[in-house]
Formats: sequence, C-alpha cells, structure tokens
Amino acid sequence: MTSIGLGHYLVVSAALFCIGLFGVVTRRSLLVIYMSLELMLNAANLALVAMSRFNGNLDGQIMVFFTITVAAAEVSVGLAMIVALCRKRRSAHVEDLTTLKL
Amino acid sequence: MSSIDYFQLLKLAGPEAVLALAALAVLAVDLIWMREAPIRQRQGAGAFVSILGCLGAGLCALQMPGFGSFANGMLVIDPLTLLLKGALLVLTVFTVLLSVDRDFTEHVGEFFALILLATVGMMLLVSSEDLLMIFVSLELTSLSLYILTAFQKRSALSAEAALKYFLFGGMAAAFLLFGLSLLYGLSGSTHLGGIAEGLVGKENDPLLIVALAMTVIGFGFKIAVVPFHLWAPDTYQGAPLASAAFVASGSKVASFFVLAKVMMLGFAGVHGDAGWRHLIAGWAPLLAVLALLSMLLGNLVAIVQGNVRRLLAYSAIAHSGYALLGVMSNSGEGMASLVYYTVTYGLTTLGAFGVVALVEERTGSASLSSFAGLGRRSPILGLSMMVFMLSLAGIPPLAGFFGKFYLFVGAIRTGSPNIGLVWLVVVAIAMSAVSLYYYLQVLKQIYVTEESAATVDVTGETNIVTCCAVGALAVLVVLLGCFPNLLVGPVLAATGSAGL
Amino acid sequence: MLAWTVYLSFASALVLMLLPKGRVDLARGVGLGGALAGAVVAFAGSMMKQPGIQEICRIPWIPSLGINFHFAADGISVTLVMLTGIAAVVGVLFSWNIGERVKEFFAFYMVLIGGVYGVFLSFDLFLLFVFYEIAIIPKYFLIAIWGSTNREYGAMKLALYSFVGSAMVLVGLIAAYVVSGGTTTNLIELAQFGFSKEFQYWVFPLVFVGFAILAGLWPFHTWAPTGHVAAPTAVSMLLAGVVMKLGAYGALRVAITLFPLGAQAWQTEIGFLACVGIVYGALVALVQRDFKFVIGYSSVSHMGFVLLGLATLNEIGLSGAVLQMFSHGVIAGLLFAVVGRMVYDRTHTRELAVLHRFNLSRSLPFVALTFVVASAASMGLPGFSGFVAELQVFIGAWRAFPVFAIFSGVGLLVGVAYTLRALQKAFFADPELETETRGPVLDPISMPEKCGAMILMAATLIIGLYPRLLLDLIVPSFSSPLFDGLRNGAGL
Amino acid sequence: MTTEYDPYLFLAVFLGIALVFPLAPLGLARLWAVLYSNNKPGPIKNATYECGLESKGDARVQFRSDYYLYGIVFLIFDVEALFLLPFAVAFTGLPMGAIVAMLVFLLLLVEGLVWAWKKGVLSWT
Repeated sequence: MTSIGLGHYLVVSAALFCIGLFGVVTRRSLLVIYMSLELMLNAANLALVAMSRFNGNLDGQIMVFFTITVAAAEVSVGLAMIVALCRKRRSAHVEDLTTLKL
Repeated sequence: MSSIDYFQLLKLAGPEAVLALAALAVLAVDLIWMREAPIRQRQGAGAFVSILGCLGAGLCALQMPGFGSFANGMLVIDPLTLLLKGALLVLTVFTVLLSVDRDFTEHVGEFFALILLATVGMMLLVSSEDLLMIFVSLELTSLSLYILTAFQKRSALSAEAALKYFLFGGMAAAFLLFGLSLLYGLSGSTHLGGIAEGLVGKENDPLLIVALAMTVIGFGFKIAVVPFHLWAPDTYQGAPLASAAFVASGSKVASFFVLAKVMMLGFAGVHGDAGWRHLIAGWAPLLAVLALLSMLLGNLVAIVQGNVRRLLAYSAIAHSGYALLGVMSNSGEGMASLVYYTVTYGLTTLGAFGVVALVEERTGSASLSSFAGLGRRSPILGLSMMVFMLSLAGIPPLAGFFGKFYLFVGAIRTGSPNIGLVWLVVVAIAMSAVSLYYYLQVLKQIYVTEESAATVDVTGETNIVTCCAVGALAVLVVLLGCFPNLLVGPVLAATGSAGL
Repeated sequence: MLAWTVYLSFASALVLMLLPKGRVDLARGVGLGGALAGAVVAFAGSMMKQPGIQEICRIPWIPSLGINFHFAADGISVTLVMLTGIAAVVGVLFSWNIGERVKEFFAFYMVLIGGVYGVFLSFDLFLLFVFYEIAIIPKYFLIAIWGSTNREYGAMKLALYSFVGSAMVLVGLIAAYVVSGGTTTNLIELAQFGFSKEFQYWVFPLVFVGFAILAGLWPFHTWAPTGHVAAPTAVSMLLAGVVMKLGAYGALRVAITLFPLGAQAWQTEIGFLACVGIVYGALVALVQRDFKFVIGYSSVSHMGFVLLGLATLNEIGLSGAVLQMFSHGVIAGLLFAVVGRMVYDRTHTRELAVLHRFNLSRSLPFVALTFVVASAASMGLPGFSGFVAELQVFIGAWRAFPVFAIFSGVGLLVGVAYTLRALQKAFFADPELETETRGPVLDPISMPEKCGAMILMAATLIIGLYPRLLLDLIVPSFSSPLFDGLRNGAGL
Repeated sequence: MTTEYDPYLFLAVFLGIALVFPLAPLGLARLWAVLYSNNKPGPIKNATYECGLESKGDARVQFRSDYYLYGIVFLIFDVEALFLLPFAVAFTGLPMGAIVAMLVFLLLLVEGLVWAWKKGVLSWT
C-alpha cells in the first residue's frame, strides 16, 4: 500500500467540491441546495486540514474553526430566507423564483 | 503564537469596536425604549444612534497611530486603510440617511444594526492582509447584505432577490475558500506577504492556476463582473432601496480594494502581462478578459433596460469592468486610481439611488416613464440626477471623468515603453461613449418629456432628509470633480507610504 | 483678463438657475447681460494683447499628475474668443421670442458659451479637453427641449457624434501624456517633446479625426445638417458659427502642433477629405427642398475650406483657415438668423417651393436685404470676409496640392449656384402667380433682430474691407514656439 | 515479537464482525420462516399490531415553519460550543486579556438570545 500523500486528500476534497457544485446546480429544492453548499464548504475544510498537516503549521486548522462558524451562520441566514419565502409563496422550489426577469 | 496583547488589539480595532457597540445600542434602543413609539420616531432614533456610532468610529480612526500591524497582518493600520475606512463611514452615513422615513419594514432597529455590522465587516476586510481575516470579514459583509436585501417583507421580489443573491454568494464563498486553501497549501502561510514569498518557485504549478481561478471567481462575484453578475440586476431591483444602494456602493469599494491587495501582494509573482502583442500568462490577462466582457455586456444590455434600477445594475457591471483596469495596472498609482474611482463611483450611485427612492415614493415605480417631467416638478432633484448620470457617463467637470482619466493613465502607464493596456483603454473609452446614450435616455425623461397625467402623485410631502442627502452627494461629486486633488493627493501619499 | 469671459459666462449661468420661475424678462436681461459682458471683456482683452503667447493664469490643479489650470491666449485664440463674443450676443438677441422655460434655455446657453470660451483660452491639454466635453451636454438639452423637426433624434445624434469624437481624442491625449513621461499636460511643453515618428503616425489621425468630427469632416459630417435643422435659431447659429470651429481649433491647436510629423504623413488624405467635403456639401445643398437644410449643408461645405486650410500645413493656408473660421462663424450666424428666426418664425414653413406664396421680398424687405448681403458674403464676393479667407486658403492649397485647389474651386462655383437658387426661390419667386393676394400679412421685424443682423453684417464687412485687423493677430501667432515642430519639420 | 500488521488490517476485521453480527440472526429467522411457518395472511393478522386507533393520513407531516427558527437559534449556540472547547483546553495558560475576549464572545451570543426572546421569536401560540 503506498502511503497516503497530500495528493490523495486533494483528490478527495476536489471530488467532494464537484459533487457539491453539481448538487447546487441541478437540484430543485432549496434545502438540498443548502446541503450541497455545505458540502462544498466542507470540501474546502478538508483541503485546509490536509494542507495544514503537510505544511506542518496549524494556520490551516485555525482557519477551519472559523469556516465552520461561517458555514453555520450562512445556513442560518439561508433557513431564515426559506421561512420568509415560504410565508410568501408556499413552496421552496427554485424554478418558481422567476418574477425578476431581464 | 506569542501571547497576544488584547488591549493593543482593542486600541487598533477601535473604530470597528465602536461601530459594533453602536449596532448593539441601536438594537437596544429599538427594543427597549421605542417599543410602542410610531415608526417615524423609531427610525429617527435608530438613524441618530447609527450616525453617532459612525462619527465615533471616525473620530476613533483619526486618533489611530499612523502605522500598526496586529498578529502579522491580521489587522493592518496605515494611512491607506484609514482613508478607506473614512470613505466607508461616509457611505454608511449617507445610506442611513437614505433609509430614514421609508416605511418598507417595521423592524427598524435590526435594519440599522445590520447596516452598521456590514460596515464593520467592510472595515475589517479593508484593513486585513491575512487570508483568514479576509474570508471571515467578507462573509460577515455578505451575510448582512443578504439579510438587508430580504428586508422588504411585503413585496415577494425582495425575498426572491435575496435568495438569488444568497445562492450565488454562498457558491462564490465556497469557491473563494477552496482557492484560499489551495493558496495556503502552496505557500505555507496565510499572510499575503508570506504567500508571495512561498509562491516564488511555483510559477507554473497547475495547482496555483486552479487556486488563482477559484480566488478570482470568489471575488468576481462580489464585484459583479460579467460571468458572475447574474445576481446584480435582480438584487438591485428587488432589494429595498437603502440596501440596494449599500450593495452598490459600500461592498464594491471594499471588495475592489481587497481584490487589488490579494492580487498585487499575494499573487505578486504571477502578474503576467496583458499588453497587446506580448501576452504572458498570469492574473492580468485573466482580469483583462473579465474586464472586457463586463464592459461590453454591461453597457450593451443597459441600453434596452426599462427600469432605472436594472439600468443602474448593468451600469454597475460596466463600471466594475473599468475599475478592473486599476487592479491590472499593478502599481501604486493603479491602486490610487482604483481607490479614487470606486469611492467616487460609490458616492454617485448612492445619490442616484436616493433620487430613485424619491421618484418611487411619488409614482410607485422606478420605470423610466415614471421619471417624466421630474426636472419641472422638483428642480433640485432633476439637477442632482443630471450630476449623477453625467458623472457616471464620465463628463468632465464631474468626478466620474477624472476617475476614468486617472484609471486609463495608470493602465497605459504599466508597460510604459510598449503602452501596455492601450487596447483595453480603447474599448473602455468606446464603451463609455455607448454608455452616454442610456444615461441621456434617463435625462431625456427628466428634462425633455413632458409630465404625462398618468404619473399620479402618490404621497404629498417629499422626504426632506433624503432630499438633503441627495443634494449633499451631488455637491460632493461636483467638488471631487472640480478639485480632484482633495482626494487624489492624500490617496497617492497613502499608497506611497503603504509601500505598494 | 480674458479668463473673465469664462468665469462671467458660468457665473451668469448660475445666476440664471437661481432666478425665480416666472420672471421671463429678468432671465432675458441676465442672459443678454452675461453675453454682453463676455463680449466686452473679449474685445478689451484682444485690444491690450501683447504679441506672442500671453499668459493669463497658471494655478496647479492636480499637481500629482502635473496638470495645472493654465489659461493663455495667442493670436488665434483671441480671434476666436472675439467670434464667440459676437455670436453669443447675437444669439441672445435672436432668441428673444423664446416663450417657455426661458430661464433654463439661457442657463444651458451660457454654460455652452462658457465651455467654448474655455476651450479657446486653455493652454493645458487636460483643461482644454475638460471644456471641450463640457460643451456637449448643453447642446443636447438646447436642441432636445426647444428644437423643431425631429429634435430628439437630431439632439441625440449630435451628442453621440461629439462624444465619440472626444472619446477618440481622449485616447490620443492619454497616450501622448503617458509616452511623454507623464509629468505635464502643458501644450507648449508637450509640443517641444519630440514624439517618435511611428507614435505620431497612429496618434495624429486619431486625434485629428476626433476633433474633425465636430468640424464636419466629410464622412463624419452627417450630424451637422440634422443637428442644425433640429436646433432652435440661436442654437443653430451658435452650432454652425462657433461650435464647429471648436473642432477645427482643437485640430489645429492639439493635433497639428503636437504631432507635426503625423500631420505631414496624413496631409494628402486630409486634403482629399476636405476637398470632397466642399464639393459634396455644395452639391447636396443644391438639391435641398428645405431652406434650413441648404444652409446646413453650406456650413459643411464652408467648414471644408477650413479643413483644407489646415491640411495645407503652410503659414498662409493655416492663417486662411483661421480667418475662414471667423468669417464663416459670422456668415453662418447671419444665414441661420434669417432662415430660422426671421422667415420660419413668421411663415412656419421652410419648403422652398411654398415660400414664394408669402412674397417675402415685398412683405419683409429688411429680411431680403439681409439675406442678399449674407449670401453675397457666403458666395465669397470680394469686400466681405469670406473672400479674403478663401483666397488665402486657395493660395496655401495651391502650394501644397494643386489638384485639390482646382477641385475646391469647382466646389466654390457650385456654392454660388445653390446660394442663388435658394435666394431666388425664397425671396424673388415670380409674383404673377398670385398678383391679387399680397400673401398673409407677416408681423414686422423686431428691434433685437434688426440690431443682431446689423452687428453681423458690420462684422463681415469690416473684416472683408480691412482684414489686417485680424491678420495682424493671426499671422504672428504662427511664429510662436508651439509651431516649431511644424516649422523645421514641414518647412512652414 | 510484534508481527508487522498492515495498519488497516484491524479495520477490515472490525468491519467484518460488524456486518456478520446483525445479519446472521436475521438470515436464520428468514430461513426459518420460509422453511417451516409460511405466512397465511388474514384480516386479523393484517390489523395493527397492538390495540389503538387506525392511523389516518400519511406519516410525513408538514413541519410548521416556526420550528426552523428554533433550529437556527440552536445552530448558533451549538457552534459556540465549538469555540469553547479550545478555550477550555488552554484555559490555565491564558492572560487576563484572553478571558475578557472570551467573555465578550459569550456575551455577544447571549445578547443574540436576549434579542430573539424579546422579539418574541421563541414563544408562539
């Protein structure tokens, strides 16, 4: 078994990022979009931790703390917006957001 | 980590602390004393406390020591960042003035608190040279702006605009974070200076290209450059007026400055050259493509717009294209021209949104036809809208013209023997000639077309506070246009001393 | 002292804006006062002018870029300042019958006059460009609000053409500023800086065509006729009389002085375009049915002479061009005054075929007299300023490119044809068709119109009979340091 | 004598046991039902298992949107705990300033709770 190097971690985080991106782009329900947004942020977290491990200093991991907080704040804002939208429009699907046009 | 001296931190982050306290104070005032007061009084009190907070922060910023840095780059104090903080505070005061006497929401305290928190985020963003602090303050600004966009409970547009802004913003934040993490991985440090040294050997490392692309995508969203601009028209149209004005002015000033800092300091080694016949790979050609696209698309689509707010949105996209020239010129003078351009652009857009607010209040819609005959009804409003529109088009005696001139001089002076970005400057000037058409369309509605009877007079009294704010902004734009040295002198001295 | 013309005009524009709404007579009074004051200062300044470039004021404006607020005047700028003074006063006199929104009309009018004064007096490239663009916006509003036939289209077309022209000039200006080391935008220092030949080769056409668009250079002249016809009388007088000279002056002062080698390289092309402009303008004017379009195309053709004079690059051609600027300014003003204010405001039609019904020569004898004098001057009859200017242009053109001189001679001939045709159709049509009806009675010529026409006729006559008045100002100014590049380069 | 185990061997063994442990009895029960007591469906047999009412409507009930607000407020305090962890670990070596800073952090979050309470978000009828 070759030892697990930095490249492997980056491949995994890149894969996670792409899955998240794909999820955001294609899924219709807002909640699933939020989940894939979270996925993308956590992919970045994984990359950060791997980089910090291979760079030998802790800056990356400190950054992970703050990104988790930011992700939490972001989701709470997103949920609040879904509540606002649901009170207005009874549905949380993306394609009804079409009133603002070119 | 050496033991951090927290009191020194408090001293350095004085303005931000004062502003945060002011935000909490506004909340407290609104929730405790003003529980049952009518909405006008609550707005007056909230506005008064926020302006007091801004003045306090301004005073605190004045007494700051000339130079200072906390935890190597986390919080950098130098004349340039102080100047930008002052500009952001001025923009905030005018935004607060624009949001008084508007009845789009009952949660008055929260609205003012969020504006102040967004300003805190911008001030931190402007004064940091550390990836962590840049990301956190960028997100603080963006999140408060998302909520500000969603504040108009009654209209469905506001919630929808906020959601679109949020989704784009979230995705861009993820891209930015991934780019920053790759950047950290390659260079081993999170401080911009350390990154530049760390990247010395790795110019053509594929990972660096991915990191660069991701970072540019992340910031591209914030400054609404073309491929990432889709949120801008909807947000400008859907958001309540004061938040749309703040998104257009404040966040653009801060994000352009931090983009310039990251590119000039962080990616210093990979500048490349976007000159006409000698293209060298780097971030300059990448930004050149973005600038070209946003100038073309921004101006051309703005011509067909019927709603003045969407027109301002597309003109904002076009102006981001022009401002990118300042980032690409990668020199102290380029930075100075960028700061001058974005600050004067911020003031002009705020004023333009102020006039749109008053017209919307009187006629209920921001469409072009609702501006008919404004010149006759209220001459001051008509005159200041003419000042704002002509300054955006770049007509001389106004600030917009000198801003563009200074930008183009900086851009052409980059590779001075071979007049570097002259092709982009030619496109920029041609496009600003095109932009004169749709700015004159607005002025035609104001001055030439007679007021049709259809524009019913919705509310009798015009909003005095907004009128004075709009008038003051118009005077400021004319003053900065006729005597640009008021702002260019200090900015140039500051960029010189900041060692850019 | 001359700088006060600029300050007075902008000051009166400000005062006009602050006047109370209803007071029409007050607005006219302030307008006339501002224009008169400007003209008096202009003439006083030109009387006391020492030879060579006379510095008026030089204050650092943006020191970090080396830009300073620098007013100065040499022979050429003084002549054109005097022309602006006359045109401003006469323009106000001929807009005495403007009824609605008078205050705003005169405010925009004075801003336009201030901008024009500023261009003629500024010797700093940046400042010249600032005033050059200030003049664009008032033109748009003056035509769009108070104009006549399809005014919004004409106004927008004019504004966009001038803005595109100034955009091209801006590119050249920034390139010159940066390549010359980016330390100063002073005209004299930039003229002394030897730009490389290849640089001048591509910058000169850019800047020259940028300015020449406003001067009605042949392929880019299409805004002129529609703009002049759409404009109200006073504005069309100012447009043809002074604003077109702005472009020609800019071409002379900036393009030719800063890039003499470029001027030489492109000399024949410009000469050809100017010559085509003369002939084309004259031919089109020959077939026009609308009286004002005839005058519009005639001003394009006369501006062709100015550009031909500029293209000759020799002293006599250039001084002829400057004199032609002055003389055409006065003559075009007179022609538009007659067509717009005196005829159209009374008969409300400009169709040449229909005008004979009004039997103008009998009902308005003064108008007929003025138009005969104006058309004589425009044809270039000796005794009027047109003749002196065009003669010099032809001598200069013969030295530089004889073929074009002959062609423009033909253009002159066609010019005589269309002027006489318009004169005959409008005023002296054969009356026997309706001998019995004396045509609708037309209200008599008012006093402001009379003295306005008098001033213009006097100006063209005086310069025609004693051209040394202006030539003593113009010719020595070609020996100033500004034209050194031209002198040793082109063998002036 | 320590044999050189591949570091991931024990992981594989662990996974194997985890799978076998539940599946084996289920497989046996399935085998027994098929071989000996095949099922004979009847109305009584299909009735709900114990006593109690027949269930009406589908199981998926639409949550009231106010639950989201609860979720949001919980989320913030949950992440706050994340920051308290390193604070607690390094507590002994911290200067006075650090404790004041942490206090400010906590007070800010408490202030958020007070605001939510005063706004009436938490109590709804």
